[in-house]
Amino acid sequence: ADIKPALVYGTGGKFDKSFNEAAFNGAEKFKAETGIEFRDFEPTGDTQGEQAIRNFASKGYNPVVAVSFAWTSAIEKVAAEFPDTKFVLVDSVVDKPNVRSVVYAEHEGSYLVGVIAGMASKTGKVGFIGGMDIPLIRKFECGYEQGARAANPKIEVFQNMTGTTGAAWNDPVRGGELTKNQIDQGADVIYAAAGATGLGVLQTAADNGKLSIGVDSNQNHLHPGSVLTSMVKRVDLAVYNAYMDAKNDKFTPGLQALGVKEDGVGWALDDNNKSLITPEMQAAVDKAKADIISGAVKVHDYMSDNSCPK
Amino acid sequence: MTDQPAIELVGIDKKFGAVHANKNINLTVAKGSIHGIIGENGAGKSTLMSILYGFYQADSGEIRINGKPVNIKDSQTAINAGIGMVHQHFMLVENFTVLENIMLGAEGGALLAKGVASARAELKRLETDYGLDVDPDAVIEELAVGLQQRVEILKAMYRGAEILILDEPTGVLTPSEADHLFKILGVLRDQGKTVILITHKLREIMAITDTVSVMRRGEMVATRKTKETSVEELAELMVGRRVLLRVEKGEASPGDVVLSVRNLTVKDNRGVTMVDNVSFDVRAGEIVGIAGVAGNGQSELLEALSGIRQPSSGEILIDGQPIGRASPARLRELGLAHIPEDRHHMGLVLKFEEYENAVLGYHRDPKYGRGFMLDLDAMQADATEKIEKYDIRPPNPRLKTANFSGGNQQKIVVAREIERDPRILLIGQPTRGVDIGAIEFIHRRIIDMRDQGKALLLVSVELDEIRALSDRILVMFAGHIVGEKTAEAGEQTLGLMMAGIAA
Amino acid sequence: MSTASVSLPNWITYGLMPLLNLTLAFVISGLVVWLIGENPFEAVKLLLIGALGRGEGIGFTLFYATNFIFTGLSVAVAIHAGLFNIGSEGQAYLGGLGAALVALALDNYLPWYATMPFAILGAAAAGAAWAFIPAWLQAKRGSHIVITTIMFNFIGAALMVYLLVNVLIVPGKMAPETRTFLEGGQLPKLDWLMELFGLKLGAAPFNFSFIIALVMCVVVWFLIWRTKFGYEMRTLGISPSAASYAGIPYARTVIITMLISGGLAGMMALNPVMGASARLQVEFVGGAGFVGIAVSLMGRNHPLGIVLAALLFGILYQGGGELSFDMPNITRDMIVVIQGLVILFAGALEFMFRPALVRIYQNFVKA
Amino acid sequence: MDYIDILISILGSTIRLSIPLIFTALAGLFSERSGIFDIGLEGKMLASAFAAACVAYLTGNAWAGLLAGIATSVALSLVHGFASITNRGNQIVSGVAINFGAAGLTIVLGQAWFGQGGRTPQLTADGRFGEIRFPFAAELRDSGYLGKFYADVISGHNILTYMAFAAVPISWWILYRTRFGLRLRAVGENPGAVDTAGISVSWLRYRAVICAGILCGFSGTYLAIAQSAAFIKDMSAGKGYIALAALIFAKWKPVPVMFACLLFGFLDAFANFMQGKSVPGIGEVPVQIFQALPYVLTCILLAGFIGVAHPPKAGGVPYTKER
Ligand SMILES: Nc1ncnc2c1ncn2[C@@H]1O[C@H](COP(=O)(O)OP(=O)(O)OP(=O)(O)O)[C@@H](O)[C@H]1O
Ligand SMILES: Nc1ncnc2c1ncn2[C@@H]1O[C@H](COP(=O)(O)OP(=O)(O)OP(=O)(O)O)[C@@H](O)[C@H]1O
Ligand SMILES: [Mg+2]
Ligand SMILES: [Mg+2]
Repeated sequence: ADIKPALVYGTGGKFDKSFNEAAFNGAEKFKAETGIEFRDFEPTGDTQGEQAIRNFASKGYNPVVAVSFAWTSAIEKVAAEFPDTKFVLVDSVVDKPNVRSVVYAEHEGSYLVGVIAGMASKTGKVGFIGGMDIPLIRKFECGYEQGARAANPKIEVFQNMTGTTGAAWNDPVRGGELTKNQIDQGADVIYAAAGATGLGVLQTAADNGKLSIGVDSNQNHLHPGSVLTSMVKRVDLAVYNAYMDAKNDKFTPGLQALGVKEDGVGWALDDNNKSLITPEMQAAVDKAKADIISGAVKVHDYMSDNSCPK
Repeated sequence: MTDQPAIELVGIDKKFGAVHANKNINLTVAKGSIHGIIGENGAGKSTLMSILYGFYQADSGEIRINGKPVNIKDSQTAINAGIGMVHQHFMLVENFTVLENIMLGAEGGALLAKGVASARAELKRLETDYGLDVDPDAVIEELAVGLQQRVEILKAMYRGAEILILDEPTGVLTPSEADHLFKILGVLRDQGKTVILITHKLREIMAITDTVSVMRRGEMVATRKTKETSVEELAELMVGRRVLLRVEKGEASPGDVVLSVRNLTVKDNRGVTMVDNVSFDVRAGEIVGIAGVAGNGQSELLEALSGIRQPSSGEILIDGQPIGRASPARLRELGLAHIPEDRHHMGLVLKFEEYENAVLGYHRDPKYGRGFMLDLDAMQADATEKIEKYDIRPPNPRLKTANFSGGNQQKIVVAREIERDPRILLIGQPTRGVDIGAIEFIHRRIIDMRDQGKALLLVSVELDEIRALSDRILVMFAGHIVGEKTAEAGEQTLGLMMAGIAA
Repeated sequence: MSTASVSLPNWITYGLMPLLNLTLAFVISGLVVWLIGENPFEAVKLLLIGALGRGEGIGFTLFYATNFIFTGLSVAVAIHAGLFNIGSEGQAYLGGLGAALVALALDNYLPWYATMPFAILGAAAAGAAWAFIPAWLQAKRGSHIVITTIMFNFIGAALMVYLLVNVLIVPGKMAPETRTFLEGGQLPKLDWLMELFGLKLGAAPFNFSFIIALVMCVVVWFLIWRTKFGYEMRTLGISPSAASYAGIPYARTVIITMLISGGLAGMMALNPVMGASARLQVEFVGGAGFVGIAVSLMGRNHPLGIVLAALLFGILYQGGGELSFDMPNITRDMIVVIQGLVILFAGALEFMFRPALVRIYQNFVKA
Repeated sequence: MDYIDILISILGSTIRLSIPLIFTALAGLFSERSGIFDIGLEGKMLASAFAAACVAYLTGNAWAGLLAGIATSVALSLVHGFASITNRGNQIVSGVAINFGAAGLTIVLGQAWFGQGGRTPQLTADGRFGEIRFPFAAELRDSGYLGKFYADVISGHNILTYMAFAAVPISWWILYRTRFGLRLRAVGENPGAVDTAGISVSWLRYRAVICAGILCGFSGTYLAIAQSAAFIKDMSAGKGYIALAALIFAKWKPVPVMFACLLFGFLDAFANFMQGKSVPGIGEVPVQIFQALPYVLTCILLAGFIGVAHPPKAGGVPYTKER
């Protein structure tokens, strides 16, 4: 069918080398394959999201993909106003007949990079820096901690959240300071799940000769030799699939949960971090992945009960 | 004294917006002389001298120094041309030391260290040469006004001034301090320096100047050799017609004590005691005048009596009842009205329309609106009435107050306070900056009030005014009342008392 | 000759001069647009169409304008008493707390029109409370109100974030915000008003608080020019020494004025919190408090001027949003730039053209 | 990790977080001491951070970035000067305008040029001011606390950090030991005295705001290309106001300014450290308390409960001779 796809990013901006860029890449891929143009919008503040989503819908764009949990209530409202438009919400759930909600098993992906971190750490201490302190980010942390512990039962895991409001996604300076704190406390691998704040984390780790782990997109290239790996979250797939399904009249509303099994989350290996990943790590993480898929390992999801087993 | 002019001003003209402060002024000042400039408040004296000093720029005209035309575009040019000026309002940095103030602008190099030593040495020299001694390390705000003025003079001398302008230097000085100043000026003249002295005190002019020029309403009306003129002539030139020195008034018939002051002590904003343990009474039907050099506590006394400033001890009684910490509003209710010394800062809100000022302080009166409302019609009607009665011009209650002339502004204040028919009236400098016609009118009203049996307290720095109006005169010096006299007391006696010399 | 004291006719002072200043601000904004590589004229067209082209756009424009009317009035009231309240931002933020608590408490039991009076009181009281401490510090301890209100903006932001994150948040939800108010805690949309003009409101959150804002304009006008307290405020604002001579109590006048100012700022919260999103969110004020400074300056501290200036800024906000949608190269932050320029030229450089105008005018009058 | 290690870690962090405050507060010091209130410090810091990041990215040279940062900030100072000195406009309003302009323009231009949500591209090591390791720092680190202090608190910062600490005595020296400083302090107290001494009030004040511009340029540059490796929108995040608070807290004096900034930096560092940790008996201390503390302290100071802070007398008042 003829479609007019639209994409509303989270507030980090399109080229954030992370979450939003992944969404952009998915849309670009769709465009390259089908030749169908898409419109996108980068809100730079929380208030602009709803207006952009509504704008797209009212101008006949369909489907409208909104990435970031920040647009949950916006989608809730606008989807009700435009029942004939298909909406896709990434990272959060809205229960409406014309909304597809795509969520990821970030705890599983985090578990995998946790395993690598646990093995790579020489000090037996690893760190985690989250963005805004919300259950979603706790979920990353909890999976990571479980993975690290699986690799090294005696591992110590530091964790910090950058803040409690949206600004926490955009505060590399504080991210860097928190990283420095963790390094001072002995951490030598630090995982950032903090949007643009993570850039400060990766930078500080690189400045101090420590390892870091990127998130969402493959961030290995940012500081080759210092970024141990990245927990990739295939937001690109969500966007790409949404457009493709709509084009092929196969769009389905409802919840889509993408985990390790669906290749929705995973870890990144490329030329930039090849030398950092030992064959043992590779073997261990491959096994972990297989175990998760098979159900032999069950990674606890923080959001299922708002707690993390110690 | 030579005949070579040190300064020639040719056709100086200056407007401040609507105010034509200097109109085509010509003035020649001989080298090595003391040249006096007199004129009423607002005549344009300060403006003219500030132009010479480069503080203001003239709209047109020429300045010649030692015969050569100089374009004085800022004070630096003036200083370089050998001009120094002591401003009417001191131009000192209050939290700096004397030394820092003197060095400011003449530091002798980009770094201070070098200049400090030579400045100290130079100060020492000036001190011995002219008797201008002051501690170089004292902080200005801790110095008495007289000493602050000395610092201003030192500033000018330090910069090597050949021509020294002093703008009303004696307004803040006691007579003995003034005498000391005149001695210094004499020494300067003897050394060939030129002095320009602004004042409106004719006695000072007669005492020390060689030449005197008179300004009136922005114009230079005359220049005379001091020896060839008289106080009478100067006074007439100043105000433009014969001065009525006496106000016609009958005998006072004082009644009960209405206002009394017991052991009152008042401090100013800096915590300095300005009124020190003062007691006196004012009876119904009399005018008590407070004479004194400005700055001896009169202002603070008035502020305390009118409730604007809280006294630090002592009490004020109205009809024998202590008023406690009554506010100005409460005192108005008790029948006390107040014509403040400074109409621009206190008596009027210049940006208000006339009718709004006509109720200032009485705006909560139900007459001007019930409850929390204002009744603009009632206010305007009331203002129109007073405008007629006091012949305020232009007769327009909707005109912005700033657009009235000084005399008319004063009439607005006087009308407002007198028309309340108060039992007690405090009056500060009632005719400052007011023309002769208005002076007579205001004096008349004051006498009428007395004759109606009101209690009046008059504060003025014009001794003539005090003597013309008061039934009893209290002299204030350094916060104390140093004595009481009647209007018959001689000017000499009162002057000495004002200087704190005799009681 | 100095031109400062030459008076000019009102149409120049209140018409031509602001117009010139505004024009200059827009010309420079146009340059920025051009620098980015877009056509400024096209941008203006899109902006105006976005703000005024459709009923929904107008609805949004009026929604934003409502915020600015409140904050503009807040700033203006304080200025009349000579106080520079740059804490409207924080006072409005706290006002949201007042409004939200009322809505959360009553929405279950009362219809909106019964909740509203309490919400107005709650918002105003909370805003006023936040203005009280700086006011008290100014009145009694002489602390510069500009500085203390700046400080209180930050303290208020920290407090509100703490409350939203730790106390008011719906357990299990990610966003730090309260639950959505029920109907009884929401202010109704003004669709009927738009329909009078044959316009469709659509999704625009234009709501009843606009009417409250207009009522407050009248109230403020009345307060300043028709009441004894207003007279005292103005006296104090123009001449503190005359005020003390007139027996106008300084501390009381300062504190009451700031309470009114803070209350007006607090009432601004009604619009976004109860009128639009029906919940209290972080940073919902979004700079409207600071825009109030510009609005008040441009409106010459007069309610009528404030309404006009608020409309202008409403157009900028809404039109700017639409513009950034159609010209993705220009982000919505362009309106922040324009705001800055308007504040600069209409505020700080208010009299830049005055000397020139005086000269031209005098020549003209002479001729 | 024992307490001393923690302390050293926090001190290191304190220094890093104080630097932008020190530069900015000193900037405010020059401006306000000359009688020009400057609440546009925030905007200047932000704009110079942006300029520094852009130019450092384009040239790959940190020093070029610094120059650009300074130039931008000085340009904004001149705008402030033009409004408040030449046009005698309201200084607060002008400062607010600059803050708005900088906040908007950095995002608009950044987004238009780089499309990274208002961010500038990540810088490589060349485009940044890297850490300077003092001799023997690494060796001494393990030789006891003093060595550790030397290695982690004294050594290991970038050049701008050391410049900030140098700027404090230099500012003091300029203010109290030079002709310019004497005049600058005088003009903030009584411009009339300066004018009648034959010194141009306007030019003097312009020079003071230019000094403020230069110092703000350093602070913005530090934020973007020393502390971080890119410009991020709103990265000044209220630091300009904290610096203003520090300036008041220090009663407009250079050396106390440094200590006030260190105190406020320490609060920030301590908040980072405390984040997620719970204090026995109290539980987790909300970070907001630490965030609000500098402002609360400043208000308490302003209230006169800890000494009185007298701002320069002529501060905020445009100089007019002719009414
Ligand atoms: N800076 C100024 N701006 C506007 N008008 C001024 C200014 N200075 C003086 N004027 C006006 O110019 C006129 C002359 O003032 P000036 O100060 O020269 O008088 P003066 O003779 O020195 O009076 P006084 O004896 O009171 O000192 C007055 O009307 C005054 O109001
Ligand atoms: N600050 C001001 N703003 C506007 N106009 C003023 C101002 N000061 C004076 N004027 C105008 O200049 C005129 C002259 O004022 P000034 O005070 O010198 O009057 P005057 O001639 O001394 O009158 P009077 O003898 O009554 O004092 C006034 O009539 C008034 O219209
Ligand atoms: Mg004079
Ligand atoms: Mg006059």
